[in-house]
Amino acid sequence: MTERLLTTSKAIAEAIAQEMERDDSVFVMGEDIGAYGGIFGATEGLLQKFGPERVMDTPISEMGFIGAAVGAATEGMRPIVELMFVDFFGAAMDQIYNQMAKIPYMSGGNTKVPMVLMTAIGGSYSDAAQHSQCLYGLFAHTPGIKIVVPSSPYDAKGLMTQAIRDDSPVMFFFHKGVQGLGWMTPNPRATAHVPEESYTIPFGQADVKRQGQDLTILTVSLMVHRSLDAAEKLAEQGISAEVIDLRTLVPLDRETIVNSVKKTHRVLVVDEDYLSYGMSGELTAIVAEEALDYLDAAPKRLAVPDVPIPYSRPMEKYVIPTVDRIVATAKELVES
Amino acid sequence: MTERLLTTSKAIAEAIAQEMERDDSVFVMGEDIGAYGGIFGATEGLLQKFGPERVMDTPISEMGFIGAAVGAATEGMRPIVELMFVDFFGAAMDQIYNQMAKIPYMSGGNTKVPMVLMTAIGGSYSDAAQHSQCLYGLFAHTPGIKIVVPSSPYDAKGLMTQAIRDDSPVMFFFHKGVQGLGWMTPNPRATAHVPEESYTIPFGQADVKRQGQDLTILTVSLMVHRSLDAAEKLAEQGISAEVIDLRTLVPLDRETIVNSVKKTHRVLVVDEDYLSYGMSGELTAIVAEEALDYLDAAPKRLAVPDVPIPYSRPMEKYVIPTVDRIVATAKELVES
Amino acid sequence: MALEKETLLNLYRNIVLIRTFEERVGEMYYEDKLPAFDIAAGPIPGEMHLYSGQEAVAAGVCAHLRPDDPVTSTHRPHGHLIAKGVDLNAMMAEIFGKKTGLCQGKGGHMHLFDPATHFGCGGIVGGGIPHAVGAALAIKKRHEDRVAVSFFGEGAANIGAFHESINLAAVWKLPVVFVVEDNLYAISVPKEASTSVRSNAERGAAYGIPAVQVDGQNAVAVYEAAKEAIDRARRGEGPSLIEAICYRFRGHFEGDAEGYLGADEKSTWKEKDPINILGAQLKEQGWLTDAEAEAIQAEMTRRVAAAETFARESPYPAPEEALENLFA
Amino acid sequence: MALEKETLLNLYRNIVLIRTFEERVGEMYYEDKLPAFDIAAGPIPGEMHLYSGQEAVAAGVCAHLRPDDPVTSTHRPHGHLIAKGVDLNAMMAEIFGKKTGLCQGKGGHMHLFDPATHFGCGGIVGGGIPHAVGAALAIKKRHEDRVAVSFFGEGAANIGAFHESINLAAVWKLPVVFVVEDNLYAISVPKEASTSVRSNAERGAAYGIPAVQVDGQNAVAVYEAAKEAIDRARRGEGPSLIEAICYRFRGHFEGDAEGYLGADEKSTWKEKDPINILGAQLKEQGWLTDAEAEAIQAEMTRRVAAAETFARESPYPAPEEALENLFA
Ligand SMILES: Cc1ncc(C[n+]2csc(CCOP(=O)(O)OP(=O)(O)O)c2C)c(N)n1
Ligand SMILES: Cc1ncc(C[n+]2csc(CCOP(=O)(O)OP(=O)(O)O)c2C)c(N)n1
Ligand SMILES: [Mg+2]
Ligand SMILES: [Mg+2]
Repeated sequence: MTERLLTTSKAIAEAIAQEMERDDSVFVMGEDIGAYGGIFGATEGLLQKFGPERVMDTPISEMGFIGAAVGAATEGMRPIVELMFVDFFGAAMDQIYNQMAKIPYMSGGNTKVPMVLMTAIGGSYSDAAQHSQCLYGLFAHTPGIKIVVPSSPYDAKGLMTQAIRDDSPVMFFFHKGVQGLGWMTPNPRATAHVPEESYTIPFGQADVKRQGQDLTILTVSLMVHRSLDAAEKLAEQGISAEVIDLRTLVPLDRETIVNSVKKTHRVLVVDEDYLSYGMSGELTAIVAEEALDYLDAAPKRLAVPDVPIPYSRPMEKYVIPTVDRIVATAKELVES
Repeated sequence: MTERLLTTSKAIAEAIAQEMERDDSVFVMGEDIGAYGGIFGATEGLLQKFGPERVMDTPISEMGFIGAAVGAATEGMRPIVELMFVDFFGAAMDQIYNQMAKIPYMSGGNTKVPMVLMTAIGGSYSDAAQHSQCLYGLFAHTPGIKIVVPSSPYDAKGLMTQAIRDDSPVMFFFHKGVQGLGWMTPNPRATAHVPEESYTIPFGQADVKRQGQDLTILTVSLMVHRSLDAAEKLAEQGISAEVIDLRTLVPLDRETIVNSVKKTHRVLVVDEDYLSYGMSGELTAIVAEEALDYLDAAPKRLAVPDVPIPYSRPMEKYVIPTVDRIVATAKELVES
Repeated sequence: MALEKETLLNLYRNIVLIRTFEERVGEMYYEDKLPAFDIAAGPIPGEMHLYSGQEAVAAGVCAHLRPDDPVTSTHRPHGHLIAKGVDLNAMMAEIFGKKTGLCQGKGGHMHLFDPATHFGCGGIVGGGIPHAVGAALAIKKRHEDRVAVSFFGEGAANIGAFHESINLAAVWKLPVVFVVEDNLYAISVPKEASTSVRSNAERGAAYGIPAVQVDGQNAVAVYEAAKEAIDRARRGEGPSLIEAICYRFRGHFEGDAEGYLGADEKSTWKEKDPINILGAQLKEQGWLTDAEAEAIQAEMTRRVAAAETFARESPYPAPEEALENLFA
Repeated sequence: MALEKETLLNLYRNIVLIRTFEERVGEMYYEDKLPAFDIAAGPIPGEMHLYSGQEAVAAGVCAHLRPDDPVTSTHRPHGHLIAKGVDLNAMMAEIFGKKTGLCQGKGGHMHLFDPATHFGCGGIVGGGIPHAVGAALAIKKRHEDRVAVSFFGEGAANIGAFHESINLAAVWKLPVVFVVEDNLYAISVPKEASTSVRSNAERGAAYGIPAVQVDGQNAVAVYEAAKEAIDRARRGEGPSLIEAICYRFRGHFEGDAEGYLGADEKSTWKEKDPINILGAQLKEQGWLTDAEAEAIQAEMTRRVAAAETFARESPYPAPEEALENLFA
């Protein structure tokens, strides 16, 4: 019997479908998530299965429909809302960070907001400054939101199921280059075995994707793939890299991070988000705080160098970490 | 002859007035910035001096009027816009981070956006979760915005003048507890000598507020005051703290930071913003990257522990760094 | 429409209760804050936006609501929450930042959440409007006959969330009523400087929904308009908008010097006190004597005093509780 | 209004130019992307939203504009920018991501900025509307007679920025014209599912401004409505809104399978091709022969080909240029 293979987008859609079957209060809304199936396929087939009452196309009103999801959630529904590209968050940010994230706390716990806000991230296909961002670091800075950033079909399904069942607001960031879409640059890791039955993956558990001795690479999402490819190349050059997929930024699996660095004594953070004041800073700081004495070299970060994503291919390649640059930075780190 | 004393709010208003006199293209808009003079006094007296054409009260339409400022700036005006509380940014974020911040870059430099977005930050007066945030770390994560966070009347005037003359978008964060308002808890450092004549303070130059040998405290805004008070107390206990006011987060004066840590061998970041994925992480990471071998102890951070700001006084005091907690953390650091 | 005695008396009692609550909070707010006003001091620190003057709106609308009808409100929420039937003790304790408060002291005056009355509010202008739409969506999905109501000011009617929310509600034909309380100002900015139409009721046309203007100082007028809108929503016929023209008697927030007001403006408006207007209507019908009015006032004073005692005697949360309730 | 020959011919030339440009971009877009479509491949990578079908709107409005009249546009900006009189070479080079492009390759198809024609656009729906208001504010402050125009889709008319922007423009009586291009869809979502009124022109009432609906496939109709609105704004009489009913011939973006369309919908609309409609009007007047029409087409094909050659032959920016232009 061969294993069932699924793309990440189909894995997400399957998780949603299974939860919708399980729980009447789950519904989905967003732009073009019905007949279109979601621009990045995360809701494909749901309209056909569940009809327009539970799979609702919305007007272009991000503040309105994300806010409506908050209101529906406080009334006991469990909305899943798609923000088509994370880059559009600015049109809805008050509802995300002042309402969705804060109501549970402000209410002293008397009002729950069980909702999932899912959104597409990432670049490397020339969609330029307003359609290529990652921004999970920005949301991770906002207290009250669980931050999920899967890198594989298997994780995407398990983490989505977990997210829908969670009673707190969750943001779920899927990477366009990991969805396994027919019209994106092919990515062999974007299709993989996914069990048909429902399962969950707990938040706050990083996944050591590859064991290594010489340095630890901390990363998420598409950069997990590029880091694994880099680790392959590094291995050919006799360098053994441990690659850790954090999977969730909030909660964060500090233990796995710190233990790995204590073992390898060197750390490189690879991040497709902007360099400064974001994920790479936080992870580096945690290592400095908790494993300072174990470090044999100054930590390094590879991230977008604090510019918007430029359109033109050579410039975009220059700012988004590539396999080659991960390799080069890792070598510098090991040699320092 | 006695020196002229000014509160921070009056120093800001004076900087704006002087630039409005100097340059016809400068104007101010925002909610209640006219007859009311700005809720935090940053525009006091301007309506009387310049009239309603140049000092414009706006409807409650943050997306609209901040976006209008962007449009006016691209047409050669130099708007100063007040976002009453930084907490309200969610109602305007698309214009701030996708438009104001990115148009200069996306246009390849052919379109300038010379504007200042000024806004009030900070808590410690029981204004709770939606009116007490700092969030400069969140904006510092967005490429394309200069981030100014003054702590004194003198700096406020010089940095505001610099901001208005800058051809790039600048966000100017003034702290309610530093404005010197009659209705806020009195703060002796909020009133100080400010020269009458116009002057500028370049961005990217931190200010060593107090020299010390045993540890470096990196901070901004009201936390500069609390850190100085803490340093006073630490001195009584024989601990010599160097207190550095970063003044601008973008550009950041890495040299002053790194040199200080190389001298003191210990670093504490004090931040009124949320702990994780923000300013404190970035500064700690920079120190780890650039001064690892000089560190005699793991860096420490004191910041809001990743919860929204609670209303009730004992809880609010528990989450926003106080003088006592700065002292205690500094002692732990020095003893470690 | 001829209203029954009980209906009118209940409106009156509600209005007096709100006024009494607000005026007492207004007094206590200044405890330990004067002579040199310090916003951070006293038993009730922080900003304080009181509802005195506008009570007829909350009372007239909420008279038609059941506890399970969701209501969203604003930075000026006390009146709506009281009219919705909150436990006064828990509400006052929250305003005092006490452990026994509605939100265990985490929310405070602008962030009052009460599951018992399906009530929420917040300090961001326009922030609550989409929540009412979402609550109405939940109601529709479950085929219930509940109705959601969103209260907000005329200032909020110029923010994007207003437009997006009403359009959503209209497209989806949701059971929600939007109540614009037009008290002429958004802080210091008068309506003419913020609003491109004379009446926000004219904006109903932009969404194809019924929209009416009413005298917000007159509880009966509000009651009647609200009845129509809420009944309509309950019948599943979709959203509508009510614009109530009203006035705030105490300034935008406590400490507001109100330099922006016209000369006799406030005193003129004080002549249109909703208590007096409804009181006169009741007396005209012979349904209220001076003695009865005094008794109602005395009862409400007692209730507010009891809430005050409860709040004052309640303990503060422990500092470390700040770390709780971040996640469910 | 009887239009002059030159006016009509200019409209026609403009429309043909836009169509020719768009169709050629549409062809080149697929170079090296097929057979297995890869959005990241080819000389023109990324998303591509073309304007074919809607040309009469851009041409009819921009016919009244001077180079110094600011225009803001959307994710579908080519038509507006061409109608505004851009240097075609620099525009095409930008779409190719070349150093000689309008934005040195940093912007690309959705982010075209051209100071020479005071043009800006962007990929965020509704993002450009406030910019036009701000440009108009700058114009008013300087007492100039320029006019700002904002183009956007009917989908964008449901986002908050629409409401806030028009209200601001109306309150401040600014010289700005809002042009809603109603092409029936926002990606796959039909207007009935997104919009609570039948016509966005009905929304003018919410701001007290003139608002009209026109046939957006008919350049003359657009031209006339735009004349009135733009003249009005130039005279300092304030903003207005034009709703142009139109249709996009190529789907939302290249690669759109258009599964959401009705059966004969597109072919029916293709009968209302703005080129044919205006061509017929011209021919009726005896102002255009078939040979002349062919000559115009040939000229535009040549111009687009020249722009293509320029773009193809231009160098890419150096990778490190990515670090430039962050700050002025
Ligand atoms: C998004 C946002 N902008 C600005 C404010 C500051 N603010 C608080 S209340 C208020 C005025 C609100 O006016 P209105 O909606 O008419 O309500 P009212 O105060 O008159 O009851 C303003 C500007 C805010 N809280 N949120
Ligand atoms: C704020 C925001 N939400 C969603 C999108 C995704 N998106 C891009 S174009 C589009 C449809 C726009 O429809 P319309 O305004 O009618 O313009 P058209 O494409 O029909 O020209 C959508 C939903 C976006 N770019 N920005
Ligand atoms: Mg008001
Ligand atoms: Mg459209």
